[in-house]
Amino acid sequence: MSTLTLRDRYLAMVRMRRFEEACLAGVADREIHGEVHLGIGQEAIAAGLLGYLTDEDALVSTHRNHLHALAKGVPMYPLMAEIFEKRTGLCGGFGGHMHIFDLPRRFSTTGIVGSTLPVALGHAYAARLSGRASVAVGVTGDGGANAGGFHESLNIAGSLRLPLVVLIENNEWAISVPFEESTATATLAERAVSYRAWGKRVDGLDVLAVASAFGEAVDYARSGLGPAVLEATCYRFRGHYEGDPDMYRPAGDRDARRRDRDPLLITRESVVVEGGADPVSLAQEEQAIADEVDTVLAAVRRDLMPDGMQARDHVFTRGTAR
Amino acid sequence: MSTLTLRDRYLAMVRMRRFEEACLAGVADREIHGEVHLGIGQEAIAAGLLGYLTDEDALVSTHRNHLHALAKGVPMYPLMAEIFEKRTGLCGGFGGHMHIFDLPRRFSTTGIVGSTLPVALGHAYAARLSGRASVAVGVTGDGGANAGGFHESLNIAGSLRLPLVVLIENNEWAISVPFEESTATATLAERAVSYRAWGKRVDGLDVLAVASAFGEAVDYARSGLGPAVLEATCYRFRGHYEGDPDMYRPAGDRDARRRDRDPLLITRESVVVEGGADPVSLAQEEQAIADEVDTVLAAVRRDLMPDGMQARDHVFTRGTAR
Amino acid sequence: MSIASEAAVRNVNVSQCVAEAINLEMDRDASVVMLGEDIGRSGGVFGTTRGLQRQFGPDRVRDTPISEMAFTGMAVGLAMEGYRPIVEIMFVDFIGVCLEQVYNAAAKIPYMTGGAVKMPIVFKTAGGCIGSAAQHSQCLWGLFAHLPGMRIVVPSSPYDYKGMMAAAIDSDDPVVFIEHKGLLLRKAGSFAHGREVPRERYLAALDRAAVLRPGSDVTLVTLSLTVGESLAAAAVLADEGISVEVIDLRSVVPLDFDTICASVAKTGRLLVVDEDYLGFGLSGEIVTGAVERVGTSAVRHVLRHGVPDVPVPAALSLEQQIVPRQASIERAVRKLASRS
Amino acid sequence: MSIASEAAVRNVNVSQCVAEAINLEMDRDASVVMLGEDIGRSGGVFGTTRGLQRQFGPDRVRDTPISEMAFTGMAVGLAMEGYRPIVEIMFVDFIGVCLEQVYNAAAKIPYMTGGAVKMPIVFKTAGGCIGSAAQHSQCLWGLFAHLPGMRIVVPSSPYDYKGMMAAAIDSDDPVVFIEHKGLLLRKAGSFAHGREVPRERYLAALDRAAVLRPGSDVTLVTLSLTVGESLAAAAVLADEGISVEVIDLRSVVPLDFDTICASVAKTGRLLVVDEDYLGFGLSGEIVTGAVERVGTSAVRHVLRHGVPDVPVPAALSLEQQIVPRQASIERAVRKLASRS
Ligand SMILES: Cc1ncc(C[n+]2csc(CCOP(=O)(O)OP(=O)(O)O)c2C)c(N)n1
Ligand SMILES: Cc1ncc(C[n+]2csc(CCOP(=O)(O)OP(=O)(O)O)c2C)c(N)n1
Ligand SMILES: [Mg+2]
Ligand SMILES: [Mg+2]
Repeated sequence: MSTLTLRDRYLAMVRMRRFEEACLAGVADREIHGEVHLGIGQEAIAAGLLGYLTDEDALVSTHRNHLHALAKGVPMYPLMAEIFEKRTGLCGGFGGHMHIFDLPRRFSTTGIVGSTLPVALGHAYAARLSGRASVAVGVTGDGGANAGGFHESLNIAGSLRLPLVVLIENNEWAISVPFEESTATATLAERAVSYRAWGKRVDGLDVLAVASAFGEAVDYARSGLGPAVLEATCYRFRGHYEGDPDMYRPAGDRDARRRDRDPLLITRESVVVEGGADPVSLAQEEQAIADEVDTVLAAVRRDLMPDGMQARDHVFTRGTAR
Repeated sequence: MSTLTLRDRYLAMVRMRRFEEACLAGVADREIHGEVHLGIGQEAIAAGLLGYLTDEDALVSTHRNHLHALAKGVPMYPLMAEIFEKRTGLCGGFGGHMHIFDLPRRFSTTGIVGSTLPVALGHAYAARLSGRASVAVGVTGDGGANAGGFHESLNIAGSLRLPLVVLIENNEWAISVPFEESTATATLAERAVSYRAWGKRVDGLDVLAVASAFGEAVDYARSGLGPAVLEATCYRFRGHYEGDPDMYRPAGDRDARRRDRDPLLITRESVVVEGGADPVSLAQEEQAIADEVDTVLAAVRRDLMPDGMQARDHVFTRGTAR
Repeated sequence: MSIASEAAVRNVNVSQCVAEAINLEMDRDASVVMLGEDIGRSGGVFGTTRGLQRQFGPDRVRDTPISEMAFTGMAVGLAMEGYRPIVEIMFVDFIGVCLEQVYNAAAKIPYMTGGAVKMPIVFKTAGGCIGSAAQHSQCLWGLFAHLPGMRIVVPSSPYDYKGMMAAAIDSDDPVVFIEHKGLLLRKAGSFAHGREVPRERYLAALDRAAVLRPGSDVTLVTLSLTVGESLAAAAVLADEGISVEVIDLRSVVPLDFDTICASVAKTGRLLVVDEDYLGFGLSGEIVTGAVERVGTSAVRHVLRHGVPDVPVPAALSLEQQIVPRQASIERAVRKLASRS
Repeated sequence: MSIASEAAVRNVNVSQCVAEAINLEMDRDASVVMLGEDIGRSGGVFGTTRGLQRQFGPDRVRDTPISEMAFTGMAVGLAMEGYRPIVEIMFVDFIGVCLEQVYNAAAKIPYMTGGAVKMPIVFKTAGGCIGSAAQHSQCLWGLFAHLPGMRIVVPSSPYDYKGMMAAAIDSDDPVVFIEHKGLLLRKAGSFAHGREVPRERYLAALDRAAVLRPGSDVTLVTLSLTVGESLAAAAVLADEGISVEVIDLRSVVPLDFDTICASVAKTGRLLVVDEDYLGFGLSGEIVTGAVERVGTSAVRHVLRHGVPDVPVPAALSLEQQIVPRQASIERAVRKLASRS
C-alpha cells in the first residue's frame, strides 16, 4: 500500500477536476477546435492510481485520458497546452487531446476504442524482455471491453504471464449504450477467469477502495503471476464529448447522480469527517490548486499555435511520397 | 437426442475419410492448384453433428471445412467439384476449397481465421428477426478462438441471448503453435462464463459423446437461453495443409496418435464390439461408400474448368471499375 | 442543376435527409435492418438515424456493443439470409478494426460464389475533417476503392444524400456510403446545389457524376464537402475571368469517365480536388483514367490538390495548411489556369 | 546489374536470404525482436525465419496466438520502449483484422507526436498469387501506400530481399515489407538479376528503383514477381525488335520518380505492370506522377496491366486470365509499342 493519505488523494482529485474545468473553458471559447472528452465524475479512479507506478511503468489510455495523464505524473502545463493545440504542448500541437504522448513517463493514448490494451501489452512484453519488474496499465471503458483487442491482449498476457494491468472504468455508458445492454455478464471483472487473471470489481467513487484494489492488482502483475483486471464503477457526469446533447440518458437520474454521488464531495466529506481535516486549511489548499490551474490556463492561452509551415514535417516523405 | 445409431455415425465418418482421401489424390495429381486443409482425424466431431440441424440452421466453417460441409448435408459432388476448381462446383470454380458456399443449406466458409463467428452471429440474428427457432453454428479451431471476433461475437450473442453455437475443434495445434502455449486457460470451454453461455468440453474422438453434447448445446441455444460453447478435443493427423513439412511436431508422438487414437478405428471397434455389427456386412457398406466416393471423384475429374472468359464476371463493374 | 425556389427548400439538415431515406426504405421493405453503435437510442452521433428505432423497434435498429468485427460480420450472415443490412461504422477512421469482413467477405462473396450469392449491404460511415486530428478526420474512399467488389458512394448535396442512400439500400451490390461530418448538420438551404429534397421516396443514380457548373478553362473534379467549396471558388474565379467547370463525382466506384472526359476534352486542363490523401488514390486514378481515354495530347495540363500524404494534425494552424478548402482551391485553379 | 559468375551464386533460396538478414540484425542489435504466428518453432510457413528462435530464444522470436490486433499493437508499445520490432502478418490478405494498429498508430505516431516518437517497426508479410484464390492471393501494396507514414518495400531479387530487409530493420520509419509467396522458395540461381547474395551484412537502399534492362521503345515499370516475368518478356520482345527498358521499383513509398521519368522522357511510352488490383493504386500513381513531372507531351502513351479489379478466382483457367505473367506482359508491350 502506498504512503499517500486520503487527503493527498483528495487534493489530487481537486486538481483533476480543476484541470477538466480549464479544458471546458477552452471548449467554450472555441480555443480547442477538436472534440473533447472529459473525466469529470471519475476522479476517484485516477486518484486511486497514485503512488503505485513509477516512470518505468507504462500507462496507455483512451479518448478520455486527461486524468490518467495527471495520475501518471505528466506535467500539467504541456498536457494542457497539447489539449489546447499549442506549440508548447507535449506533441507540439500535432497530436491534440486524443493523442497525448509523454515518452519519458511511458504514457500514451489513442482515440480508437479497444486499441489501448494491445499497446499496453507491448510495454508489458518490454518489461519481460528487459528484465524490469515493471507493469503496464491499459485503460479501457466498459464499452471498449467489448472490442476484440481486449480478448486478444488478455489471452496473450495470461498465457505468457505478462505484467499487464487492465483498468476498466465502467461509467455505465458507452456514448448512448448502457452497460447492461452491451455486456453479457453482470460485471466485467468476472471475465478475468478466461485469462487466468486476477480480477476484482471496486466502487470507483471510493478513492481508498480503488487505491487498495489497484495496489493489489499492480502487486500481482509485478510479481510475475500474470495479468490483472480491475473494474472500477463510476458514472459519466457530462455528455460523451463536449457538445453531446446527451438526450439518451434520463435527465432526472443523471442529475441525481451528479448531485448525490459526486466523488469529489464524497471524498471531501471523508477527509473532513473521518480524517478530521481542518476545513479552513483544506479550503486554502483547494484554492491554491485552483490558482495553480488558473495560472497554467492563462499561460497556455497566451502560447502560440504551431507554425503552419511545419504541417508537412515529421513524416519521412515530408508530404511528397509521390 | 437424434435417432441416428452409432453405426450411422460411423459410416458417415467413413464417408468423410474417403472424401478427404479423394481430395488428397487431387493434390497429389496437382489438379487442385491451391492450398488444401484436410480434416482427417477429426471425423468424429463432424459426424457427431449429424441429426441436429436442418436447412433452417446455419453452419459457418473455416479453412478446414470439408467435413462440416458434409455434416451439413452439402452434396458430395458439387462440393468436391468446387474443391477441384471445376465449373460444376458449388461456386463454379470461383471459390475453391476455402470458399465453399451452399446458400440453400445455410452453409458457408471463410479462409480468414476468426471470421466465422461474426458471420454465424448474423445467421443467429436472422433467426431472431424472422422468429425462426433455428440456430447458427460457428466453427473455429483452438487457434481461431484467440482472435478478437470470438470475444465480440460471443458477447453479443450472450447479451442478446442469440442462438449461436460455437463449436471449437481443439486439435491441439494452430499450424505449429501448440494449444497450451497460445491459451491462458487449460480449456476453451471455460471461457463460456464470460459470455453467460453454456459451455462444455468433450472428447472429440468419441462420436457419441460429441453427438450428445452437441445435441445439448443446440437444444440450449434453440430454446432461447443464449449461446453455447462446445469444445471438442482431437488431433490434427496431417500437416496443417497438404505440403506442410510438419517438422515442428515430435514425429514419434504424431505417429503414435495416428496409430492408437484414430477415431475411425476407435468407432469401428465400438460398432463391432459393443454394437455387435456383422463385420462382413459392415465391410460391404464401407466398400459401397468407397465406391460412391470413387465414382464422384472420377466424374469430377472429367469435369471442365470454368471458362476463362468469365473471369471478369460476377463483379458489378465487370473488371472495369475505372 | 438549378437552384430551387426558396419555397421548395425544406428546413431540414443533411442528417435528416439520410434518416428520411432509411426510414422510407425500412418502411417499404421489412428485410432492411440496421446495426451500429449509437444508432438507436441516440439516433446517431450526427442524427442520421434519428427516430428510426422508435419507429421500427430495437431488433431492426440495433444498438451494438463496440464490436465492429462482429457486427460487420453479422451483416454478411444477414445478407446470406436474405436481409438487406445497413451497418454503421461511426467514423471511417475505425475501419481498421473490421476491414476484414468488408473486403474479404462482403466485397468478394458475390464473385467467390460465381454470382450465386448477393451481398446487398450498405456500409454507412462518416469521414472528413472537422478538427478532430489524425484518427478522426480521414476520408479513405481511396482505400475502399482499391479493393474490388464494392460501390463507393460519396454524395455532396442534401438531394443526393437522401436519393443515393435510398439507391444504396436498394442496390444488390455492397455499397460503402461515406458521409462528410462537416455536411451532416448543415441545413439544406445553405447549399448552392441539390437543396430541394422531396418528402417522398426517390432514388438518385449511383454511378453518374454531375456537372454542377459549366466552364471552359479548367475541369475541376471533386466530391463531398469540397464540391461546395469548389463552387464557391469557381464563382470567385469567374470574376477573375477564369471559367471553371465543376464536376461532382458522386460515385468513386464506378467513376463516370464519360462526364469527366467530355469536360477535359473541352478544357484540356484537369484539376482533381480531393480531401482524402493524395497519393495512390482517387486523384491518380482520375488523371490516369482520363489520359487512357482521351490521350495525353487532349489532357494538356493536370494538377492534384489534396491532403499531401501526412496525417491530419490537431492544431487549426496546421490543419489549414493541408486540408483543401475554398481558398486553397482557388490557388490551385489559378496555378493550373496559368499554364499553357 | 550484371549476371554474377556461377561461382558467386550461393545455393540459397529467397527465404533463406530473408532469414539471414534478420539473423544478422538481431545479432548486432539486441533491441530487434520478432512477433508473429509460426515464426519460431516452425521457422515461418515459407522459412523466412528459420533458425532464429533457436538462436535468439523464444522471447526475442515469439510465436504468437492468432491475435493480430494484439501483437501489431504490441509492436507499437515495444517501439515506444526503444525496441525495433519485426511483426509478421503471415499473409497480407489478413491485414483487415489489424490494419488499425498499423495505420492509426504506427504510421501516425511519429507525426502525431510532432516528431518526438519514432516507430522503427517492420511489418513483414507475404503477398502475391500462387493459386490460393480470393482470400490468399492479394498484393495490397496499393492499400498501404494510400495511408501516409509508412515506407512500402517490395523487393524482387535475392540480393534485395536480404539487403532491403536489413535496411528495413535499420530504418527508423515504419516499413511494410511485402514478400511474394511465389519467390520465397526459389533458388538464387534461378533469378536473372540480383542472384549474388553476400554472406555478410549489407544494406540495400530503400528508396531507389533499378533499371534492370535498358531499352528505348517502352518503359516498363514493375515490381516483385513480375520483374522476372517482365525481364523474360523483354528478352522475347527484343527478338521481335521491341526494345523494352525494365525498371524494378523496389520501393512503392517513396516512389523513385527520377528513375521513372528519365526513362519515360527517353521512350515516351509508359507501361505499368502490377500484380495488385489495378484501380486506385500503384499504376495510377505512377502514370499521374510521371505526367505531373515530365508533362503530357513527354508521356505520349500509357498502358496499365494488372489485376482488373476483380478478386482472384480459384480455378487456374480463371486465374490465368487476370494475373499478369510473362505472356500477358508480352501482349501488353506489343499493344503499347504499336501506338504512335
Ligand atoms: C473502434 C472504435 N469504435 C467506435 C469509436 C467511437 N467511440 C468513441 S468513444 C466511444 C464510447 C466508448 O465507451 P467506453 O469504452 O465505455 O468509454 P467512455 O467514453 O464511457 O469513457 C465510441 C463508441 C471509436 N473511437 N473507436
Ligand atoms: C486472420 C488470420 N490469421 C492467420 C491465418 C493463417 N492461418 C490459417 S489456418 C491457421 C491456424 C488455425 O489454427 P486453428 O484455428 O487451431 O485451426 P486448425 O488449422 O488447427 O484446424 C493460421 C494461423 C489466417 N488464415 N487468418
Ligand atoms: Mg463507458
Ligand atoms: Mg487447431
